[in-house]
Amino acid sequence: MLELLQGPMLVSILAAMVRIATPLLFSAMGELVTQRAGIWNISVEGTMLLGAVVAYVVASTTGSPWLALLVAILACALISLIMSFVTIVLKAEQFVAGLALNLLASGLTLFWFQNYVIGREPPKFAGFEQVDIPYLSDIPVLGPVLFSQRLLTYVSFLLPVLVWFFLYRTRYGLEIRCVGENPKALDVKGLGVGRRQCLAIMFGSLMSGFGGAFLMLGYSDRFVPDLIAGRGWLVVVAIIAGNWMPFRIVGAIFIFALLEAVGIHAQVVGVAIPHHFFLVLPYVASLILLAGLRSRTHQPVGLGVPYSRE
Amino acid sequence: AEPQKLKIAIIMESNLDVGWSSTLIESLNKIKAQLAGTIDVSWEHTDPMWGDDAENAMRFYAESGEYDIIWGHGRYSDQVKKLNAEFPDTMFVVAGSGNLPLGGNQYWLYKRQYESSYLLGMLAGRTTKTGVIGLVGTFAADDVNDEINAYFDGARSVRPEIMHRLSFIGSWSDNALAAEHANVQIAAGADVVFMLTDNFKPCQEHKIMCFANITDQSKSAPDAIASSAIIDWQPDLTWLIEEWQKHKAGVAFNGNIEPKWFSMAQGGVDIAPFHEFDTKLPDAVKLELATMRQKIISGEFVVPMNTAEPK
Amino acid sequence: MENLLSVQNLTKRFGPVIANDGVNLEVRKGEIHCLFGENGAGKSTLSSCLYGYYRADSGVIRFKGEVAELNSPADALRLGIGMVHQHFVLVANFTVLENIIVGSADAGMFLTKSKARQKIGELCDACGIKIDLDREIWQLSVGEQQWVEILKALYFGAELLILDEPTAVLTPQQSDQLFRILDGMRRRGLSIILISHKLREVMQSDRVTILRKGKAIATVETSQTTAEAITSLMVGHKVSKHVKDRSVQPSGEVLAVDRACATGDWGEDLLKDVSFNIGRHEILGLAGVAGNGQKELFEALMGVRTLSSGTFSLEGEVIAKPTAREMLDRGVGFVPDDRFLEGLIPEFGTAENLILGWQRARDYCRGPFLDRRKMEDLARRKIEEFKVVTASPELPVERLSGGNAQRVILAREFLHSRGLLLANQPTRGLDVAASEFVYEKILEKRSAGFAVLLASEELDDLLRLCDRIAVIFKGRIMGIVRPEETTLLELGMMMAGDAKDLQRTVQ
Amino acid sequence: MISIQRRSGNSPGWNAACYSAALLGALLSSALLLALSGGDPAKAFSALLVGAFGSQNALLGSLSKATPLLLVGLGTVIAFRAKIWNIGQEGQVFAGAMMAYWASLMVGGLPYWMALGVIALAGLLGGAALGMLAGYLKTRFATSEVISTVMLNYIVIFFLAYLLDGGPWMETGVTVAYHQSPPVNPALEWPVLFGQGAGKLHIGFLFALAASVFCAVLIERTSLGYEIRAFGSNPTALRFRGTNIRRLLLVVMLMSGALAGLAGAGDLFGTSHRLRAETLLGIGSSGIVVAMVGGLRPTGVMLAALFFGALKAGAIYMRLQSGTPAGLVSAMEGLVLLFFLCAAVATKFKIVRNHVHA
Ligand SMILES: Nc1ncnc2c1ncn2[C@@H]1O[C@H](COP(=O)(O)OP(=O)(O)OP(=O)(O)O)[C@@H](O)[C@H]1O
Ligand SMILES: Nc1ncnc2c1ncn2[C@@H]1O[C@H](COP(=O)(O)OP(=O)(O)OP(=O)(O)O)[C@@H](O)[C@H]1O
Ligand SMILES: [Mg+2]
Ligand SMILES: [Mg+2]
Repeated sequence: MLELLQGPMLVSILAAMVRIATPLLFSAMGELVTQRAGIWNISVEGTMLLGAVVAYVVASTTGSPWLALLVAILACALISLIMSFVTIVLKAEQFVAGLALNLLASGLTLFWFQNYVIGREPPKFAGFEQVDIPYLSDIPVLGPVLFSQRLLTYVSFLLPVLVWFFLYRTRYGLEIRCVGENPKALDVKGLGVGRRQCLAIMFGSLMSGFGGAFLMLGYSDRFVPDLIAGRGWLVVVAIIAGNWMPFRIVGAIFIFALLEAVGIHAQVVGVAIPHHFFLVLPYVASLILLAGLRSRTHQPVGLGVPYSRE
Repeated sequence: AEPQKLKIAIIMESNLDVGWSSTLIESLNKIKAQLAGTIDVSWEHTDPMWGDDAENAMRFYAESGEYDIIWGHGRYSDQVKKLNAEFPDTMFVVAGSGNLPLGGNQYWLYKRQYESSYLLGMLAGRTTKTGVIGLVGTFAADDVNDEINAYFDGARSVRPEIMHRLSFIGSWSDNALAAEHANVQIAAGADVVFMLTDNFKPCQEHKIMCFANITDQSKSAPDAIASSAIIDWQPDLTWLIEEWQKHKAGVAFNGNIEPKWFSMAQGGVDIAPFHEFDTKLPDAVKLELATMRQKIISGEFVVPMNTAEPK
Repeated sequence: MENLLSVQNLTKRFGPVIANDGVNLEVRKGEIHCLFGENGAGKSTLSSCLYGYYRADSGVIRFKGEVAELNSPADALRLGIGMVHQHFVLVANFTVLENIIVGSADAGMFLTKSKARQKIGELCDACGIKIDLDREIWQLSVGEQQWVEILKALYFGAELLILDEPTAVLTPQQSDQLFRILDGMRRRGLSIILISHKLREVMQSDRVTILRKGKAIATVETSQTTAEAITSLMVGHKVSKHVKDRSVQPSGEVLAVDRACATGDWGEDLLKDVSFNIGRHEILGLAGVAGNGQKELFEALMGVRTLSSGTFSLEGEVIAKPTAREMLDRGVGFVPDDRFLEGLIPEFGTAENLILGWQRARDYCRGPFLDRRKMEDLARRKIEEFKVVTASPELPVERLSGGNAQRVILAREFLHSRGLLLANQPTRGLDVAASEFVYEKILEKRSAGFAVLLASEELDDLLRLCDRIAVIFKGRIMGIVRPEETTLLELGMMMAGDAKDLQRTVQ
Repeated sequence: MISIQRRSGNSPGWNAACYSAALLGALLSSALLLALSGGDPAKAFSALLVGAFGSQNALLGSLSKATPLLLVGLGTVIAFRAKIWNIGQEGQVFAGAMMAYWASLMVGGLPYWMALGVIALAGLLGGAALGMLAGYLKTRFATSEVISTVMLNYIVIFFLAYLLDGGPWMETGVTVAYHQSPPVNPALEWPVLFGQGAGKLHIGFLFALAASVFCAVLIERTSLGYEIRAFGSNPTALRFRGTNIRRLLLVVMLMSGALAGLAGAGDLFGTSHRLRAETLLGIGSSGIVVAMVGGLRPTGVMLAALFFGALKAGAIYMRLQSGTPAGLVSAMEGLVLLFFLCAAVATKFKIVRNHVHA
């Protein structure tokens, strides 16, 4: 156990935390905007998977991870139109629509995988590599944690600030929040509720896809059908645990990531605690946290309630 | 004379992208070519099925009466147990750890890779600079533990003071998690990592040497994978076909009660070629490994088998 | 005077219902024009059409002489038509400022609030509104929220302001202030369409258009008519005002409250040493500006809020640990002020709502099962007796108009209560005729020997109906007076907490 | 002019039309998918039908697959009708199976029928306890049940992983097994009603039927059902009208969890006979789908459970006969759900031809 507290391990734990958190951050920030616009879109898991699949296909055919990322997020933006149609036009139950999309995504992925991937020579593809920022990455302790990551990791750290700025400091963010709290307040001013919700869903979906594509391109050397392995659900949990506030969500994600990183390290250095204990820790911790910190909820009042005029 | 017909129905445990399953098909293809003219081997396989779905599939194949062998490529003895008495002329095969010995018309295959993994351990021991070697596993199980223990034993046989890092990701296919474990082992000093689960990206990134498991994966990361512990089902198939022919000739099925596996000498396991690493590895080490491989095959050296859960 | 707005032949249907049927309406520049009519007459629908929120099926709307194409509120706002909706349309956890500027282009890309702040400040000064722009809506009183709604409309440069029942939730004082504001706006040349059920307010307008069953049946100059005349135009007959039967007089003691105190989440006093009693055959009025503890008092008496100290007793028996269940079992009837939130299950029909709270009572059950037949019988009887307008006993009550929903609650409470009736704002939002119906029913209970606690912001009605009136201010009873011994002015002063030398309590 | 209007009541004929259209839409789009990938939809779907209904055995197989779905679906109905978003069915299924397994280790000396009762009861209790834990967190700490139930899912599943992977319930024998318990005591397996092998229907099916009747009566006909529905529409009014809503919430979570737990116990003692995560995984989430497709009404849930049970049972045959990949089946589930969602909206409207007004 003591070994974990020594310098190099500590640095490694932090670096692992950053790595684990990055894809989650992308998806969470997207989903946050969607939920702040009142749409309870739980299809993050499926959308991440879709992003990963598309990224894999494009990266292995074109060889360009950047193009792959672009196409993946565009595909996810496109697929979000289904969610928009079902929830905004038909005003159907959002929770179920999300569930259906998840099923569809995992089914289609498996279907595609079994039809087109298995039994063929696995394609080579280029992903995102770790970049050591000159000089900075040599700083002791902080260097490897902060400056020896993938380029997009820096974007993921900027993202919560941008999303916060968008939501709280721009006119459009104010409107999005207004839609989530009381869509009628915007409607009576003659501004379209559906259009904003549609855009918010699209942004959320696009960012979820970003997270999935990044997981694929940044961390994996091949595609497997359950690549996402529950991370999409973790994102939804983090949003609730972060009480719908950007920086608290970042906090929640970091706590999850830290606990996972500690768990891995503890196993590697051979701490004599069943590793299940570390696996379960994030969930127990956030449950206790939620029960303990009973602050005023910031859940958007209109979350999950379809809006119609009459 | 007309070649004898042998039809096999295979219930798969995983998709064919997983080495455990794809190697079986490869070996079948080789056997088919080898026996062409005498026995006409053909097979059909499902996509992954477990539990009562698998039982239903087995029953479906058995009831059709077309198949001589029903092969559950994993933990399927529970299912076989419900069928084997009903279909006494069908040969049932199960593979790997976690099965029950039923005997009779159930044959139980095992894959023990401790011999090849001992060799990889020696290679690791000879090449590590830090004196720390790692291994990322999926789950602890009987037929994994032997491999892990042999790997570390092999390393210690050439460098006794070696330290090891070991962790299980608790999943079959969480790729990203596997990478994270590898990263951590590398951070904890390991500079040679045996990946029982696939993802060689961390090894490539940190420019360290890796080993792959089950199939020769060099192609997916030629700059990182020095060699792989590989398996081959040809001896298993040959044995089973012999048993099947005996049954045809009127001898009762006599399935094994004890786990049965084919050693390196019998061609059941081996290590893959070094590919790009052929030029990078010191000749002395390569020679040492080749010599040891010969000794294992000839029986001059017996790799100790230890299935206790490694720590 | 020129017409700012003229509506010709406007028709709007909702399925089979014709909400507006060939309505003609003219609004002059600089006038307060009242729309008056029964619940469900089509006033809200008409204003929603004028605001572009609904699209009229047919008819022509002219604004400043031009034909106005009103396809969405955006069109209306651009033309200069603003609206304050019957139910507030505010974001509870936005600040006042944010609520006003959201959706306006001059909020600036990056929310430059200073310009907006200045503009709103000017509007406030012009109208005499005092409000802290940085407070969040949920922290404001109902009255203040109404000012926000008005500011929202004015901020967008409205020349015609439509107010749908703005005073339904305002106190008389706040309503007076509203009229001062409206008057100021009128003088600046703005026109106002005002919907109200309160005759006192209607009479302050310049002209009144009366709607009945979707049709505009008359427009009259207010100065040339009387409240009675308008009312009978509205319902088609005269509405008689009920007064209490003086032949029965209060006696005994049904409810006695003894120094009840309650505190809020932050330890503030919600109720402080509240004491009073009510006898048989007695209606005790509870007067007070909204938010001075009435709601909390009713909740405590209903057993859904715990008192921090003090007690109350029923029929001489102190209720040690009151729960809603116990109060119901003791025969207490309760008409809450927020009918859809606290009194009804919106998705249930009339039949099921009539037994809410009694769903386990032997009258409607056989063992653990509900007795559907009995419930239906009951519903049929009560729908007839209380003249509830509903398509069927199963139609969800959320589809009923406010007046009809209230009748369902009254039917239930009158049926199950024995001896004590607690009624908080039972006529809020109801038209004159519907209100009189409610009062008639309450007076019947008084005659039958009930004790009634009746809170209302309609002081005239309290003076007319009650045996005594208690005035509550900041959770304290300022005094209890007899209607015949007091004046509106005196009540108003006590409600403002300004009653040191007036304070008295009659038994 | 033709316009679309909200309808006030509901018409059974129109509902049937909407849902049939949805089913057709889902099947057609799956067929399209299959055809696009070079498969033969006609062959696949006829195999699906034969596998689901083609013989007595097939039919029994479908019913057997429907059993846990029905139980979980009914539990979901109870919670969702109260708008309590219990999405912890997955964990509750696990908890039921685990509790039942534990009970089976304890009931050695009891006569068979009594032991069976104890095991079934333990299953109910396991699910109920987990459900009530989430309920307690909500009443005591105001923790959203959506999050607590999801968290508890993970916690229970990891706990089982611990028990089976090096923990006390790990199978020890000839080999160290992968994450499974030893087989349950064969003397304690649940009795089979009909058939054998693929078409084996165990007594859990009767439990599920009984539960369906129970739920239908409970929700529509009893005072408690009234309170459950009222809670879903307006808990505040219910509280003001004298119902102890905390207790009600606990009761709802108890019943909802108990049914899921029974599904877990049934799957363990009726079908798989070994405690193992992967056989239990997915029952909970499929049960939620069944409840939603069934329109949160017990009769609807019975139909939906039968449909999804048949899909699962027939799918095996379809995969074997036509080589259709497994992925198509979960894609089909998603499509059915999506189309049914749209159909549920369509049932609330009607198409009217109205005369034009001048
Ligand atoms: N959204 C709607 N859907 C269907 N019918 C409606 C709808 N809104 C109003 N109606 C119908 O139109 C009629 C007029 O309703 P409206 O709300 O305009 O009445 P109102 O005069 O504002 O009543 P109140 O005085 O209670 O506010 C009602 O009787 C009702 O039948
Ligand atoms: N979705 C709907 N379908 C049918 N009729 C409706 C619908 N919504 C509202 N209505 C009708 O609209 C009328 C007015 O509704 P509204 O809610 O404005 O009532 P109200 O009398 O104004 O209530 P309140 O007094 O609470 O303001 C009611 O008569 C009701 O029947
Ligand atoms: Mg109205
Ligand atoms: Mg109204």
